[in-house]
Amino acid sequence: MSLDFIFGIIAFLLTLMVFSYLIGDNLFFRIAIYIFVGVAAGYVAAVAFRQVILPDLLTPLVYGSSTEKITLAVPLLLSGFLLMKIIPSTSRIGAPAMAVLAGVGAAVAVGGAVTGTLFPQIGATVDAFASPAAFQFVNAVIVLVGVVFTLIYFHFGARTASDGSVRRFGLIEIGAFVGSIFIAITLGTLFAGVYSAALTAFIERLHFFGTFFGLG
Amino acid sequence: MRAIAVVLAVATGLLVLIGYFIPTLAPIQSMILNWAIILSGAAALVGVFNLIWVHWGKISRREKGSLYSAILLICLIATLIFGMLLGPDDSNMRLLVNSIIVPVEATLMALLAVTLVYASIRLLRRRANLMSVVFLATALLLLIASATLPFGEIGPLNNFVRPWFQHAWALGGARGILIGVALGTLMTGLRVLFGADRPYGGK
Amino acid sequence: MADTIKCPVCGEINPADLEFCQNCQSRLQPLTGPLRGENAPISPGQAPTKKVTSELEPILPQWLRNARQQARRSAEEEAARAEEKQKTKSVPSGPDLLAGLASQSQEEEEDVPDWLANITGSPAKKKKAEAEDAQVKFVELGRDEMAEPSPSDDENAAPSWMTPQEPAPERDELSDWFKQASASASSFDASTSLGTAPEAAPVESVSSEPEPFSNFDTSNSDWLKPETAPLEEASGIVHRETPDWLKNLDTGAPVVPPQPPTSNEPPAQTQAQGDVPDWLKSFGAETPSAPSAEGVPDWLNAAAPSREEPQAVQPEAPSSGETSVPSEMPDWLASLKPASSQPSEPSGPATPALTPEEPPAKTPSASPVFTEDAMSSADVDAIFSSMQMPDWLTSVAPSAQTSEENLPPAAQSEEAIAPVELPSWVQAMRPVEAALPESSSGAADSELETRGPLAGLHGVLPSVPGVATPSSKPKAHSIKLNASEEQQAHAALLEQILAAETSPVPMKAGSVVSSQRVLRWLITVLLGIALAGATFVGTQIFPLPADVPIETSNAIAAVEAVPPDAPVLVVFDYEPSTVGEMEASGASLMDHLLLLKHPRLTLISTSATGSALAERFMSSVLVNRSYQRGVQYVDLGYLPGGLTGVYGFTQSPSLVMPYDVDQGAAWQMPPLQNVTRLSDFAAIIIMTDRLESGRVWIEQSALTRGNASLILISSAQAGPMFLPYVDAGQVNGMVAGLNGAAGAEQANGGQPDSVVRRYWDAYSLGLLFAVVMILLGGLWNFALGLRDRRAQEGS
Amino acid sequence: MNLIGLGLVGFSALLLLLFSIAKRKSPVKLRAIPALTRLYRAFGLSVEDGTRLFIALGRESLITPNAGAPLSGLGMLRHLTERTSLSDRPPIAAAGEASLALLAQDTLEAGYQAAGAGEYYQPTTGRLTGMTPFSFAAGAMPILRDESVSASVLIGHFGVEAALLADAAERENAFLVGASDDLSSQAALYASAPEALIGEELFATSAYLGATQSHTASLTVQDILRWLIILALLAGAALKLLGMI
Repeated sequence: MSLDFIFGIIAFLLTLMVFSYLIGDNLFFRIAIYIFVGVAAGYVAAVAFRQVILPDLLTPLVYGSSTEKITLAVPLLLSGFLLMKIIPSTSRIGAPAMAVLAGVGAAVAVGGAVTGTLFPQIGATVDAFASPAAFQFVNAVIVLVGVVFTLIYFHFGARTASDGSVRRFGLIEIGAFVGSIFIAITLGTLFAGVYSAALTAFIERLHFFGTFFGLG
Repeated sequence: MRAIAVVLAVATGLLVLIGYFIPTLAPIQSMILNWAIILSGAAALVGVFNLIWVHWGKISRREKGSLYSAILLICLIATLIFGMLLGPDDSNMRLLVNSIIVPVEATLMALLAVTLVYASIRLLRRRANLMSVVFLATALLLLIASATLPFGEIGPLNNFVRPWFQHAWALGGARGILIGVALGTLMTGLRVLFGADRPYGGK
Repeated sequence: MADTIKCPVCGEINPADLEFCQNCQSRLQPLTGPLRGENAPISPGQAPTKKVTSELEPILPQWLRNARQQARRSAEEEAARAEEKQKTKSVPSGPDLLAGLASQSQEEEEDVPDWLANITGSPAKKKKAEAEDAQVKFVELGRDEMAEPSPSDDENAAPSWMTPQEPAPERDELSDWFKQASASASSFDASTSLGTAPEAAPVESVSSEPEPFSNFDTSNSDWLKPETAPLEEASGIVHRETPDWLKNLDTGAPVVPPQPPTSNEPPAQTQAQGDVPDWLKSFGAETPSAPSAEGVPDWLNAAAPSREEPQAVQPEAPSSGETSVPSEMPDWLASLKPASSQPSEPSGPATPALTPEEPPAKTPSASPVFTEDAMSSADVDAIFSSMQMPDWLTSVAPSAQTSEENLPPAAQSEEAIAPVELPSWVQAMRPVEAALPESSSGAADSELETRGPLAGLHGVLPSVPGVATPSSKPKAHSIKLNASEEQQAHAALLEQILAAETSPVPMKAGSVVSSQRVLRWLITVLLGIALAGATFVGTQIFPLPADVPIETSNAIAAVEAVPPDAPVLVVFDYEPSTVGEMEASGASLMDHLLLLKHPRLTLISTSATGSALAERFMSSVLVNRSYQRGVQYVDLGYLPGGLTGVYGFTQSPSLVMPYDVDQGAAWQMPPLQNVTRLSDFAAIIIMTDRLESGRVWIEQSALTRGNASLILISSAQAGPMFLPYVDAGQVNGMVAGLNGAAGAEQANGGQPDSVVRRYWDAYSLGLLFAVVMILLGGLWNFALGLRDRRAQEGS
Repeated sequence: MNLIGLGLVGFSALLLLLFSIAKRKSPVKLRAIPALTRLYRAFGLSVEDGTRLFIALGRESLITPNAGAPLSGLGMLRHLTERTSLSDRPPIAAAGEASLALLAQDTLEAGYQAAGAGEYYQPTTGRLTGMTPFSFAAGAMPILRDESVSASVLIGHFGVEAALLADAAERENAFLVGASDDLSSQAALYASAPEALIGEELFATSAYLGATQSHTASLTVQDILRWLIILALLAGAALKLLGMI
């Protein structure tokens, strides 16, 4: 009995156990997902050690140049602080390391938002009007209207109305209503795509069953 | 320690941020980003120990579901040990991925096919408003336009309506959402860089 | 004697000759005077000392001896006359409250002189009745308020504790003593008795004693039954016949005292003794203390007689000008003084000092507390109802309510307000009943508080006419909340919020939960059958879309533009969850590429599991192309760091990822020959299921990829989001999901065993199934949702 | 373009500082977001009936452009912890990425300390339930079922796996609000979650749940930038049509 066949049976059983969730939460589903969570966590940790810590930190510290060693002293120290978080009593020592991660993450988020989303999306919306084709122009107008009213939909500022309720300015409310329609169309379109992906996964699992039993 | 953390967060964050716009600071930005990558790798190890700690506690306290925690710990530790020794690219480790991670994840994704249909049916019960109606109508239109019938395609739907919605109608809302998310991300990041929000602890 | 008397209760100025206040009807004239010298009162329970006066005769002067003999003779004649009267006249049995003294008074009447006989007139009864009613009402209403006594009150008010009062030996002594007193009556100086107030205290004290009984339903209280039976009988006698001496009180005119025969003693005696339990005979004081038997000290019971005996001399109330009474006050009568320390001046009676006899007066104070609470305090009711109460306590409330209902409307209306204004626990603290005897007797010089927490205390507030008037109704206090409209609106809003917060959230009915489960099962079964049938049977009745999406056509064109044997970078950036879709989506295009151009592939992944998925793709989807790792393709493995890693790789790929998954020098391997930069690749194919990761590659590679074409193989869930990049030209082409793969398969020849072809029937069936289910189920739930909304709006 | 980007960031930071420091005559009024209103009520009810709150922060690494969503989730977690740390069952935060889980622990601890209940903090309330997207969701599903969770918040970067958590919450009749910056996830959550926050609303949770002035100032600045972007879009489209750019 080959190793592939054994793992094939394991894959089949796990698939069956997870599918049992459609009937309801049960023992087999729990066992399957706990096995899955454990294996996935162990695998990702192994990847992090073998492909991040080892090549980017430990190896250069041993075999790297002095410049590399000096440069890596900071992450080595911060990593040491971070490992202190394993023990709850010493977890506070890891605060500087977490602060670096949070600060870098915030900076990457800000930079990515400006250079990766705001400018490209605004530019693409405007550039669509460069096309001379009528249909493209109509599409560009639809996209522009959709973007503008969707942005208006998210407007947060409001004021107290005469009846005591907190509402936005009348025109903004109208624009927000139009924006909500565009948002609904967008989410509906994406939902169709999500369902298509899930349906394809379902079909793939069925084909796996068919292959396992020699069907189809 | 808290004050040092704030200083480190603001200093490293500002250096990385400025590096996006001032090319001369790009090397410093790259160096700090490499530090962050290493730290995220170390955090993964700490996270695994955190996972072990949580489930070991459940087992030691004999809480409900400690059997599952034991199963998880066995699988986790075994995979971690073999993964570190053999490496994640070892054929046996890949076999492990293909026989456990892939089937379970793919099946969980497959469950969504049922879950999403069920949720769509229940949507108008939860939120019977125009937005939900438009949402479902669009979804149904796109689903029909994505399929074919035994006697052939549903002409205009497949060839015109579907592409038009994807290229125009859905695009406007999507861009608006993405721009809005970018604005929110910008403000959230700036609050962290100013030290107003300190997810790493402190006041 | 002063011309005016200030009412000690209400402060009203009254003429000195009035006995009762014109305003509050409180007694103004003290009924008892001080007892001094040898007449000093005996202490409670102390028996009068027996005086054998015959032994002193020899030493007496002749005139006195003659007088004594005359007195004996006259006494014998009177006794004989009394016997004759007894035959023709029924025995006058006093009212139950005097039952104990009836025989005694009759005994006294043997030798009682006229002045003493005159005091047994109806006025005395009237005063007693008024005072008694006042006290009963006070107890019931919680304040000194005159009201019509209810029959039940009258009965319950009967001081049955009086019945066993007279010890027989004392009576004998008294008779002897009275003989002497009557004999020496003329020798007393009248001046000594002038101004001495009639002894009303005993009467008041007597009338105040019924308080505990007036509020207890003796028929319900088990603990009272043993004693109430005889008491009720005694009271019955009272109502049947009123003794002459009481009748005479009605007419203030002095009447010739009847000569009650001594023979009427025994019947009264037998009746009293026959009705009263033995323990009661022997120790009558226990009766009044019985209601408060719990916690009442023994000395309290012992003190009772001292307050009862004065009843015997109650007929002396009207000051007849007789002077012999005070001087010849018998010892037993003298014992009254402590019980009712009376001032000598009725106009300004001194505040009675606390005497050992006052605590006994507190004994009844327990009963009004119970009755008041039972009547007016819902809190105490709640407490009592929630706790195990003794029978005697549970029987209190009903009787109290009974007496309450018997009140006249006016009294009830006032009653309805007054008790509520005072917390029950404060009422329980009031020494009202203890203090009232003095108050009603006018013994208090200072103001007596009869309301509120200070009730029963003297001198705590100045005596100002019109203030604290017992008969005046309490000021009407507005019970309306003093709040502005806005405050009330806010309060209402808060109330609504609290009501919403605290309103029980109805749990989903089991039927609803089960219906959801059934719906899930129904969807699972129908979808499973449809997909499994199409999959396992392998039908191909649903044609692939003939029309190829524009982005897919562009992707095919970009692939066909790749030079033969050119290096191509393939990025595996999807999760295992979408492996089925991604492999199906990329299979046709990749197969088309490998089939046409035989490119040298370089695989890299930006997800931890991507490397394994890449190998899976090569070993399963492209198995027919028999690509070997290290020969036709190289696997660089996992590129960590997300955006940063991609950025670094796009800048200098050979530095960031120098080794392949087998730790070999990747850039020295055949697939990467002459490749050092990103722009050296002929094409970059990104297989991704997420917009973010795909966008990173698009944006980061834009400046460094040169002329390399960028092709996206995307999941259907992210495909629409990549379209802007395709339209903007940042991406040369894209294959999104199974629909895109179908178009790519058209270009690939539409092979029947291709992945997309094998999936398509089940895929189309699944889509149509979802459309039908969502349409029908959605409409049904839409109707239910509208119904729920109407129901909520209605509620 | 770099200078424009830097200018935009600087301008945004300046506005944020001004509105954070400036003392307003009247508090900022924000439009009603029903999902957040119900979420606020669900928090109160869960504290009253002694049930638990569950906050899922997503599975995105912090050093990616999508770090904004999890950072916003951490901000909400902080305010939530300060208010519910003394409840019978303290809130549980779960993450699908290690560094995010550690930050969640730090945030929880800081929240407990701010509430004066630092000694009650338990590190196990900040959990790493899985290290891949679906393993994170699969690891979080038992929490919804086994730890008497009555209200859940999914706030961060999620994929479609968020729909599994929403379904698990519905099976337990638990209240759930879904908020993700991923469009596909938003589509799935809109259909499957009892309440869903769309796009930018994700970043307003802290301000709506009673956070500091800097959070409301952020929304004010976002509104200002929003209208500037709208003007830029309209002007850019007009200029593009006219061929001036």
